[in-house]
Amino acid sequence: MDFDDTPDEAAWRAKVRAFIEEHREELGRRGDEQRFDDRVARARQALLYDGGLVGVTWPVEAGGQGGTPMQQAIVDQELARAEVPGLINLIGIGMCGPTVIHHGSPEQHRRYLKRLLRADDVWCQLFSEPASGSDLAALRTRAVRTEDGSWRISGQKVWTTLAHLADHGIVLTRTDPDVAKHRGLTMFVVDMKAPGVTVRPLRQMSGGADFNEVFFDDVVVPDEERLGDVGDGWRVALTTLMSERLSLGGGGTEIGVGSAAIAEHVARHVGDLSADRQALVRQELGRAYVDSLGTRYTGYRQLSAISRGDLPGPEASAGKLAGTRSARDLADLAVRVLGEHAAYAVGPSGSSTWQDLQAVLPGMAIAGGTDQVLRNVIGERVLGLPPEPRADKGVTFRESLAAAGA
Amino acid sequence: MDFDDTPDEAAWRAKVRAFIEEHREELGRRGDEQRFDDRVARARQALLYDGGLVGVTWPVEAGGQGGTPMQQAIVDQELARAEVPGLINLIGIGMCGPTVIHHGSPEQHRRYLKRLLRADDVWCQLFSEPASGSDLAALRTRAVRTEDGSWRISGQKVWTTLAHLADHGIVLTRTDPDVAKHRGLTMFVVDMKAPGVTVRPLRQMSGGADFNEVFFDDVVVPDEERLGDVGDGWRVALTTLMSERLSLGGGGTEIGVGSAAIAEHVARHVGDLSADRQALVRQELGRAYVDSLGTRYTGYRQLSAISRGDLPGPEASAGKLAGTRSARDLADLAVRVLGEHAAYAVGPSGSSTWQDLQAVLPGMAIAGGTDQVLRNVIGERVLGLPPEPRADKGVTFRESLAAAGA
Amino acid sequence: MNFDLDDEQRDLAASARDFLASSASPAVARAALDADHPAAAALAPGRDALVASGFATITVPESAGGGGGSLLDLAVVAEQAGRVLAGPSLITFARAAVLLAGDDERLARLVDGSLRVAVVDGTGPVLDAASADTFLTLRGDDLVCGPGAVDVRAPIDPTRGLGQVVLGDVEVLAPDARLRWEHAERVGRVVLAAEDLGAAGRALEIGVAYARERQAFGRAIGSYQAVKHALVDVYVQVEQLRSLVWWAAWAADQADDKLPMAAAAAKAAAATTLTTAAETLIQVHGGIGFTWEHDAHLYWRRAKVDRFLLGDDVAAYDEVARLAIAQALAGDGPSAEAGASAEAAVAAR
Amino acid sequence: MNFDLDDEQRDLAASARDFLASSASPAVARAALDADHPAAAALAPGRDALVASGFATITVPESAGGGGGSLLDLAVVAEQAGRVLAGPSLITFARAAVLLAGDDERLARLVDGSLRVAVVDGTGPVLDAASADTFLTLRGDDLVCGPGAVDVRAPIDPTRGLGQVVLGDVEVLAPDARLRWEHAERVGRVVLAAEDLGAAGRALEIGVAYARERQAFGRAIGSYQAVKHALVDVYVQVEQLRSLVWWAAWAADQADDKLPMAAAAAKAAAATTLTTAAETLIQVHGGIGFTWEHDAHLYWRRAKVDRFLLGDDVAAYDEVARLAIAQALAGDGPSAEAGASAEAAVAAR
Repeated sequence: MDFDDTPDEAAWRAKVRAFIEEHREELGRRGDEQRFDDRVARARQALLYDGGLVGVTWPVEAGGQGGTPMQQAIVDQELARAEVPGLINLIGIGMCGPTVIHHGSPEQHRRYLKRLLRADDVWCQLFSEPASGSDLAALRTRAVRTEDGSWRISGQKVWTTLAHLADHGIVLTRTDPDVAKHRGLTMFVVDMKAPGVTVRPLRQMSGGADFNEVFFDDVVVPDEERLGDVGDGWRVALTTLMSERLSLGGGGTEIGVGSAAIAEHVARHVGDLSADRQALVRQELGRAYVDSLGTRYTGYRQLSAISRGDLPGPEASAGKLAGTRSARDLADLAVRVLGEHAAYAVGPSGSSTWQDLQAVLPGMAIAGGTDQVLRNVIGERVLGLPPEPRADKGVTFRESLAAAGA
Repeated sequence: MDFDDTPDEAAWRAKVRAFIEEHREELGRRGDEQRFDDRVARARQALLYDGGLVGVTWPVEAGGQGGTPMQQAIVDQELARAEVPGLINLIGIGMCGPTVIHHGSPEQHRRYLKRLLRADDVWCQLFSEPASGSDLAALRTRAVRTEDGSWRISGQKVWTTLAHLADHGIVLTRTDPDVAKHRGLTMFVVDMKAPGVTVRPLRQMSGGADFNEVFFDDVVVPDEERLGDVGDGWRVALTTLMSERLSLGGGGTEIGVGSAAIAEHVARHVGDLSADRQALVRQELGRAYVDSLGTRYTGYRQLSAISRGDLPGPEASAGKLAGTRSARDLADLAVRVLGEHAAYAVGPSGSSTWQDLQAVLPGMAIAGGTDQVLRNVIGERVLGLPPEPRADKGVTFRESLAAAGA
Repeated sequence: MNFDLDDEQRDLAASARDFLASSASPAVARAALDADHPAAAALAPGRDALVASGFATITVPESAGGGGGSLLDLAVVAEQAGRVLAGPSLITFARAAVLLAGDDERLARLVDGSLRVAVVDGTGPVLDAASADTFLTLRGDDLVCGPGAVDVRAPIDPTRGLGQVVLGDVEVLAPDARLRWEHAERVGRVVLAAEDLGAAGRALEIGVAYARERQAFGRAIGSYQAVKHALVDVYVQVEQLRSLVWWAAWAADQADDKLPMAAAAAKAAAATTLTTAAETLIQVHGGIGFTWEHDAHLYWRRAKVDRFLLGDDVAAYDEVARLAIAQALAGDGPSAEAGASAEAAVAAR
Repeated sequence: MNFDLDDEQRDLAASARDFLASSASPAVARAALDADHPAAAALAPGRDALVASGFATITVPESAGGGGGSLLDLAVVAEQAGRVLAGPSLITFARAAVLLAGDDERLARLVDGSLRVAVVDGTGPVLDAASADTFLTLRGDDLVCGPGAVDVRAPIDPTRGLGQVVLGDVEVLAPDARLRWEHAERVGRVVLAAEDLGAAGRALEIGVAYARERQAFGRAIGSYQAVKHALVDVYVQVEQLRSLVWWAAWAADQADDKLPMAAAAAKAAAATTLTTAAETLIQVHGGIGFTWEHDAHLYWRRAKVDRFLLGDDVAAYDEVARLAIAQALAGDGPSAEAGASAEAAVAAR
């Protein structure tokens, strides 16, 4: 057991570090003002791509490096260590790209993949809808084939990250309502600048707008942009969702909140409290800190499995499950130690870091799979517990709509 | 709003108190050595019955007082206040008796009811089985009709309180496996001293044996002892279970553990701890204490409803739900403040009160309906949330056995 | 035994509900968050309308023009105010009514709305400072009153009107007023708990309604145990809080010696219950639950702020424990009342 | 990066499992509870068999006849011991091996079984006192050793062999041994956590197996979310505990400076995880789960006792927090390592 790189890994890490070192200023830093400027972000990703640090695990013919998941993990670690902001096209790389690779035509490969990795094009993923959250296959956005063979898409998608910047998206649509709901779906690549596509920011409770609503009003999509067969969209979507898990991959990076950062914050404030309060704060901090250490080292175990060549399984979700609760507790604690300023949104120094974090975390337990859905997945896929009986078995989509009174 | 008795209630309370006062020594005290002696317990109940304090709400023709639920609640309060031990035939009064009243013949009424109230006969309730806990209707004990019209019962029951002392029991049996599981049940009064009845104590994790297993091996029961129609046992059992809830009734008596008693214990020990530990103990005690106050005053609201003449509804279970968790936390705290003795089963003074309590409480969350079942009941009956789809609908009992591989 | 509201109080609740539901709503709170400057955020129903309704000064004696009602009456109204996240808070009026007791001139101005008062505790945020120009506080043991400069900071919950107050020239209203001050603070805690009861109860209602409607995998999400049980746990907490609020209000009206414990317990339970109710409301709604446009976060914001008002939840639990320990050591706790003992607690199982 | 057991350690785990599963079981723990006198309760595998197996003294150097293995090796064995509630504890042997380091004569007697030792902390219960006749303890800063009178009290968990020890004449083994003592205590915490990992993992397995089999309302109870999610929460905790145990054992072997934090974190997580796992095991089983004949309560008893061993969970969480605060103030915490900052923590969302 050791935490050291293998010689190959060490060599790769050195190469990655050298590149980052060389381009340190160009790459920018987390916390920089311009981190929300998408042109800067696209340029950063292009720079990293040209340095061979984007799409590490993608096949060479898809514009990638043909590397290992461990090499990708090392890149992630080094970029995080150097505080380089995240890639703008993370969803494109993690979800859209793999779907195009598996189900797209050679022409689509040529047209899209390299540009995606360089962030010449930004991509988004259009699956969720107002009436279908956890139950993704209940989606209602329709695609109807026209006489010339092209398709017309109408409907509404939500929770679409980056839709306002995106050039392309993959969109899951219903092409046949008269079969069971999983059966009648079809996937397309859609031009986000096409007529009929309207993007509206969706504000979260924290005040930020990390997501969008996207409205499709009779948007024309040529049949060549179909991914997979007509009616096979559910299988195509599963590729997308599996790829998401693979792209997250563990790797010891913490979700949502750095416990060490919070410990620093608490450490700076705990001395101002009464002795009794200090004892109470230490218990809460201790519990959250132990949780976060457990999550971190469990991530290292997953990384070790990746290093051996294993693919991450559903147990990778355990980290998120453990992380969201303790992150919420920690954020509450971080706000509480602000004392008399804890009830305001902004502290006297103008900082709102902890209050913002507090408002972001309830959504973290929902985004990317609610805690309940993750528990079902782990219970069934890891522990082998039986699934719940499905009330929607053997029912067509149209029938299920009628039953729900919709 | 007031916590005072109405004039009628006050008069009744005075009468009850006077009786208890007059018979103070005969009635014994909780904690007396002979509290486990059933002859003493039977004599105590007879004394109370003769004083008009047992079966207060039962009709006069059933041997009761024809009184109100509030009068019964006042009796309960006064007996608790005077530390008089509980009635031995509580299950008989709360569950078996009402079932006989509703579904028994005039002859059964004459034979059983008054003797039950006086504890001349002790009763038990035989519903649960090893393979049917929360899912009561899945029971397997068979009753088969013989040529002379009598029945022969074979099977196994569990969790039977007082079976080892009981003279009679009500037993729920399956008389037809070829209909849906709720349909094929029939209820009987069974003589617990009859040939073929074997009672074995069932030890709990605390070491105590408050329950029994009961084996029926071809036990003959005459048809006159049937309660309700053949195949109507489920409806009869519902009477029993509803009566249980009515007999519990709220009333402000605490379940499982007196928070004030624990506070006293913690108060005696908290001074021995460091200042930091005192602060931590106070947080835990404060939380548990607030919970127990909430439970107590919610009980008073239910009692007020009873005082107005309302019958307690399913929301009465909320008290148990709130109580078991905080009781477990409190018991853990009570053991923890024992300090260096907390890891032993018995303290240096020979007392094992808190360790025993700690070992009893996990079972409290299960006995009388698991917390999960109670949550379903409240969710569906109080909040109006929909039930889960039933996997066993429209299936005969025999088919369900085959499906379960049994 | 009649631990319940009477018909008059039920009527009062209904009319308070009519007034508040038509004059305040979470939507106003949302709009206030969007206001350019926190001090400019509009409250609903707002100080003038609330005073004009008469509900704010229920506990002011009739001799001073008030409602001459009990704290329980006010708690009944406060629950309704909490449901719609009304502002300013009835806490402020309840505390002022206690602090100004006997000062019929000022009380009359509280009733006619010309005295726009808030109560200042130490150096922390002042509830309803944003809509006040006159402040009551304790200096040493003296109750004092005077104008102040208000700095309204960016709010988590804009309906609370929190601001930092620097007092100007004050006059002494009453010397040796510490006991009265503490009583007023406890009365404030009871009203706070009542407002939180309303907010938590409303959050539960919204969650239950959604869980009954929203379908996933062919059935309503409220049929899934994870959702159902979470809502049930909130229901149980809300009903326990209701009992504590009523008990504490009754104690303030009729049993002073029980008020310290009852007020601390109600305050503590309120913080915990509203926090759980608001978190559950968000989680039950899934994606929609953490959007700006949904009301869930407005209840959540109320929870995040209220837990710190009138001493935080930690202080309240600590006080409950200290009182419980003191009662136990003095042998006059509820245990003596109920005749229980440690042995009995175990034997009773 | 290879944060995993190697093949040798996997083989070691398998052979430890073979030995322990055939020589110990919860049934023995149950029988011990039924013994007439606590001191007479039989342990399994018992001190002699455990020593003879060689597993107990894996960490004793080969020069003294031991296994010459790492603490991680011992932790791997301890997990297996915890699964079957074996006694006496490997904690005792691990601490003794550290305390007696350099004293090859005594170490040899530890290995051949003639030195029946237990370690005495202050005046509290002594782990494995029931099967010991020689005791190691700290007097001032001196490590001392000697015989003692043992009073074995009625146990909650009989497999822990707890007793009160009054030391007889002791000899000084090493002066100024405080640092060694503290190191031994931390090593003991790691082994305790490893045993608890085994117990919690086994409790989870039993619960999962039952939830897959047991039917209610026409389907396996493990299909109900209330049961499924409770088991998943235990699974997540067990896997996190496994990571902390491995990390802490690795730190003891190879990174002394990380041991205080790692050992405290593992100890704290072990107490919490085993408590939750055992409670869940009981609840998942319903009625059968709280019977004497079911094994659930034996795991529960282990949890109730282990949380107090080698300092309680509260002390361990406190230590974690103190170390985290100290690291943060010194700027050498994992945050520096990972290049994070408060701003980054938020920006990374």
